[in-house]
Amino acid sequence: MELTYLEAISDGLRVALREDERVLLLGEDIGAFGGAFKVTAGLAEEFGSNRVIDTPISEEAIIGGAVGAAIVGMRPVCEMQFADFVSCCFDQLVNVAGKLHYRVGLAAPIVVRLPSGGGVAGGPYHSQNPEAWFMHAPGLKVVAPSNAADAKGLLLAAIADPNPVIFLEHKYLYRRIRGEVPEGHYETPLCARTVRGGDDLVVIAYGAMVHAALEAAEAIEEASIRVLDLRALVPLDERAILDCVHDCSKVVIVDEANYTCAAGAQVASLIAQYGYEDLDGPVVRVATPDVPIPFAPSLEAAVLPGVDRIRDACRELLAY
Amino acid sequence: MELTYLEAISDGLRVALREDERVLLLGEDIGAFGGAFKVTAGLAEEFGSNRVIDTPISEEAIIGGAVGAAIVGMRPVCEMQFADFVSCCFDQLVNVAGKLHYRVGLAAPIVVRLPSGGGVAGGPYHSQNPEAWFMHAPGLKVVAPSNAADAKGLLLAAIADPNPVIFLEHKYLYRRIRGEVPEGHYETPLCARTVRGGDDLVVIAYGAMVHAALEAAEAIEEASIRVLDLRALVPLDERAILDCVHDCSKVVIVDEANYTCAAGAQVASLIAQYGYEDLDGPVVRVATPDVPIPFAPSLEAAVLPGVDRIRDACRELLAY
Amino acid sequence: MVLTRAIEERGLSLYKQGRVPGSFYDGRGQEATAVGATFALGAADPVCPLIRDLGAHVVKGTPAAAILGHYLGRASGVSHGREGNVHFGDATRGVVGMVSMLPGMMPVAVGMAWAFKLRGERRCALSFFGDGATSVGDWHEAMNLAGLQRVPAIFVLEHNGYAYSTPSARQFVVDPLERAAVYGIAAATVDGNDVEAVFDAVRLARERALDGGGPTLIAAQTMRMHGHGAHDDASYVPAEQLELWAARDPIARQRERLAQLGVDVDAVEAGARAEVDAATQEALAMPAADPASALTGVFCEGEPQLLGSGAAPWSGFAAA
Amino acid sequence: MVLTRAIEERGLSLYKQGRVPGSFYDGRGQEATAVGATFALGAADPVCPLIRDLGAHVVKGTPAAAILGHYLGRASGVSHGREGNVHFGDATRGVVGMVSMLPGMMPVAVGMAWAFKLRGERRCALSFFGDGATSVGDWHEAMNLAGLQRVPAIFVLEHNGYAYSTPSARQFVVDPLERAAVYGIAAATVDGNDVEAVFDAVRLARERALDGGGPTLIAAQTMRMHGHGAHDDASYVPAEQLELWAARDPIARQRERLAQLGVDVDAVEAGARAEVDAATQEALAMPAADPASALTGVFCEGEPQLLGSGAAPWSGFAAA
Ligand SMILES: Cc1ncc(C[n+]2csc(CCOP(=O)(O)OP(=O)(O)O)c2C)c(N)n1
Ligand SMILES: Cc1ncc(C[n+]2csc(CCOP(=O)(O)OP(=O)(O)O)c2C)c(N)n1
Ligand SMILES: [Mg+2]
Ligand SMILES: [Mg+2]
Repeated sequence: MELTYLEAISDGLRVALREDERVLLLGEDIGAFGGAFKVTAGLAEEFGSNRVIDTPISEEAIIGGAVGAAIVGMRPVCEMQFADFVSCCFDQLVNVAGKLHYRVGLAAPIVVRLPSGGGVAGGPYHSQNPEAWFMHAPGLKVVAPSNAADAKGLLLAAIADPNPVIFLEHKYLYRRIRGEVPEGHYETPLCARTVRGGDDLVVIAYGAMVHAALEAAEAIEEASIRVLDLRALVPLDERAILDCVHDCSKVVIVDEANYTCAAGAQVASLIAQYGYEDLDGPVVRVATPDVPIPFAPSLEAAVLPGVDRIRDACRELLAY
Repeated sequence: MELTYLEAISDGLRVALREDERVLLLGEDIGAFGGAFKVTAGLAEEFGSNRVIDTPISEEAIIGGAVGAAIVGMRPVCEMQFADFVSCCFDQLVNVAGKLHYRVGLAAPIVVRLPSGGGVAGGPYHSQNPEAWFMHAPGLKVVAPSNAADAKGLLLAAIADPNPVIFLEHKYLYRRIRGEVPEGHYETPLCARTVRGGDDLVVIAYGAMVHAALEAAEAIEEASIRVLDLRALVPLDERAILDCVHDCSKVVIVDEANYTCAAGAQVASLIAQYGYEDLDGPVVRVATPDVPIPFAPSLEAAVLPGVDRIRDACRELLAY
Repeated sequence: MVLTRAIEERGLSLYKQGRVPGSFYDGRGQEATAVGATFALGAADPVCPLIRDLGAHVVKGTPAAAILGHYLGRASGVSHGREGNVHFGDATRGVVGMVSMLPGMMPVAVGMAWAFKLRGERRCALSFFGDGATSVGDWHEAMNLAGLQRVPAIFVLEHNGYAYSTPSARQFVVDPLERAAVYGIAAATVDGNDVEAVFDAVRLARERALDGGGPTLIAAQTMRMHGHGAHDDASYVPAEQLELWAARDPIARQRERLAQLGVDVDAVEAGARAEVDAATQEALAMPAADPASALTGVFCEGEPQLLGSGAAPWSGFAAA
Repeated sequence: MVLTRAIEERGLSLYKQGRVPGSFYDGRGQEATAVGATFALGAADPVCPLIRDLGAHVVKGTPAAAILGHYLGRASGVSHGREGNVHFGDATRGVVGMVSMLPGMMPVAVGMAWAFKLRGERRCALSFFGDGATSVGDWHEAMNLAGLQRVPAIFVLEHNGYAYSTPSARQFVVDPLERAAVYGIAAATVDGNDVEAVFDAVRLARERALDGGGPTLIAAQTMRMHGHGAHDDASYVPAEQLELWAARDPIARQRERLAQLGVDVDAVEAGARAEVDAATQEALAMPAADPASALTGVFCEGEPQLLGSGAAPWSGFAAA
């Protein structure tokens, strides 16, 4: 069936709720209202308010409560109304959920859905990409789908995973991206995927930036450009990354997140250490500079990595 | 005067309280008790409980309160009892303090002291190195002194800075490191410093790892090894880092923090992009693997980067 | 109130014309609370308005054109395009503004008031917050600290019975008004749609605060007459309830009062309309925010600008 | 209680001999609260002990040798060297343990109880917390959510009048006991040094919880007879106060009661001493934690192990 990215996530939640009674949705306004983005629309009606639960505005208690329910056998899926609010439950995520299995041997299978990213004139508090914070917190898995099929498949994989999983769903893609999505249950493995073939240069990206990377690649007829969609940030598919570097020897890494200590910094450091001999040119990064995401479209466009910046970075590197 | 790293910080606080009535200390048990590590011992007696204030256990309110006091003219210096608790006020730091100047044009000159780091059998909750989280949060400065003189000088610079500054003071160094510390007021610039000369290979480190790096360098007679102490992580002294790579062409980067998306990942990505042509060998990283810091000395020693791992990494790279 | 509503009506129509980027939120029906409360403040008393409190900005003196230009993301809007919709402050006028994370400015207001108390200044700080926001940990920490330190703060609870789509019944079981007592904080309830009643309640709270009587929580009973934002039709609110409150429209009520006092309210309204018309032209004529400005101002350089003073037409009376 | 104290005394002496790494915390004088409360639980009722609650672990059945081995950081200590001092749980016995961030397990306990309620199981969850921890936002969010959802949870407040060095008077102005009402939570106060009184209070609270009556907060009035940790001489506590409470030692009091009932308490104590002596030998004979194990178990692979059931010698009675 053809679904939007958003519909694919909703379908994934519905499938999980239908097939596994341990699955439980927690969040603000996710019940009858269907959530700020309507991702959970209709679910409360179908599964009842005991499985699709409106919570008070209490992010710490949502995550802590989910962890508690998880260690006694539930599979809670929590929604942050915007990814930005995840900083309000940072402690429960990094110190309780992330460390529980290592410390006590108790698995905390929770999923935390984060409507993230910019490009929607959301301003400093409705545009953030917090993934790197969680990549730097042992015990949390982090996934970031770029298309409808992966969104559903990675969500079902996240719910099935016995560990806490941070699920980044990109607001910009919600209704702009649609694609063929398999019916029923299937799980997308937490590994990278080559979304465009090529061997002169590889662009490594995830989430919304995959689409910018593809556009940039299309714009460059003179060379054959590969695009790697990471899909998962923890675990990071190091093998796939290094294989691309081996094949292409030129690499551009794209982050929508702020530049310093972003996912791309980790990917670049990995390549600089383990892919060094395959390199033919500097490891180029394109990212949002270290500024809050401004509201005005004229300003936001000036900070988010666009097709042009990626294309120019590729051209420059190809000429190296 | 010769002081320990801890005494140097106490002296810095005393100097600031004496010379600037806007300075205010906030924290748990920092008053009569002098703080969990006795850094503020004697200060409540000298300056009174209106300037050295015991707060309830309320990290969010401590930071939010400090921001409020700062925007109306105070210079609050907050103490987290352990750096680990900073995750409890993560939201106020990244969303309120860090973004205020960009959004509203209001400066929030606060300093947040974080007794951080491992090596003291503190276990998962008393050993963390959270700096990278804040490097990835625009608007916050981050400093991490490695010796007594810098500890005092960077603290006074942080208090004088009109921006929020995360001040990482390493618990392991508190009483183990001592050195000559100038009397009275002086400020150490937020830039890197070469602490050991050499031109075959440079080890880049900060905080406690600077000492491990120096020991490792000493152990290698056969080559001349430079050691660069970053001192500040935001702003990052990119010029100094690239100059070292230019001079030495081989580089080992050390993090005590967890490997993924650590400060060292940013430094490595910087070098891989802008120092590529100066490189003669892979950009090598030595860091704590992505695990919580275990309690038992036998386990902690197995995860923290020690002198041996750094020395071996250098030897291997020198042989490249 | 009239001006406030006129500005929001204009902002909403500009939004529906697609000229206001992002989303749009207003405080229709709650104007009396924001306006009445802010009128009772002195010029030097800072305020932290929330989503429904455009009136606070207006009373503090931010010009209509600066607000409309802000909605439009223009260069000379009050936030210079960095912020949008209700997310803005006006540093020069004592308006700290809000952060999206609720109720993130409560601790900040406590901090400002704390500084005033420590310095012996006869000033107070006022923070608005919604009923739903009382479920967040920050609210508790701020209330506890404020009661403990007896800071000169005024907390205005905008009790409209809903948090987005979630009714109070699913936010808490005991009214926040009753919670004030457990923090040792004085409490009063007031008709939030009666601008004079709100004014008087805040005036008394301010006197208490300035006389060292500590903080006061004022619960303003009101109703959000629009959805949470322009995208929300609020169909979850019973029609009867809205009719009931429509009859209690704060402006209509004040209109009668003033008419009896012989005030030519039509002239006032005509004046407001004219002002907004002119401001709209001015705002639409403003250039878009300059892309180059997106990268500046993350950090403060030089001496920080402290929070300024706003207009306080009635403050003499308030101080009386 | 006797066994609990014997284990802690032994732990402390091993610490003073320098054989226990890191720091050491005990619950001297508060044994009756942890032991009495946990005795009243059923085997399937999970517990979240805190710093002063070794007794809860002992009652749930974690062997003395596993605890002492844990203090020592040995391979077969209950945490296998990953955790130290009071930071540990026992997944197989329904003991979730604590996190350092106070009161981080409150929301987790609420989540467990919530799951029990949703699944219609006759179980409850118990979380201990200190008076100082009530100032933290997590406490508020957990209490609010628990009252709202009427979950079968029991919150035991260990009211010892101090948070580390800070007396209650500088933590809050209204006793947390009185705060229960504003969350719609039943409250009871009890002599925390009377093990039978604590037992009865928790037994009643458990019955209420299992009968759908919702959560209960039990304030156990007690006194921390040692410093916060072995490093703290607690000189900030008035000597008279300690003398007063020494006379109310929970073990001495229970001793008399039992003696009157004809129990040979000397034999019990001798038994405990013997058990601890044997356990000490066993623990000291355990090998240090294996360095190789430091890197495993960050993530759960395969089916997660759910929280197990502990010993509940009196649970039949508790259920009666
Ligand atoms: C910490 C946090 N979580 C979630 C949100 C998303 N959100 C924005 S407004 C809102 C409802 C607020 O209700 P209330 O506090 O009653 O204010 P009102 O809109 O009724 O004035 C929510 C949940 C937020 N802003 N902050
Ligand atoms: C969020 C947080 N901040 C600070 C600390 C440091 N700390 C450890 S114990 C303690 C005092 C706790 O007092 P209380 O809750 O009364 O427990 P008690 O030790 O009296 O049993 C503090 C501040 C912490 N553990 N967690
Ligand atoms: Mg409301
Ligand atoms: Mg206590």
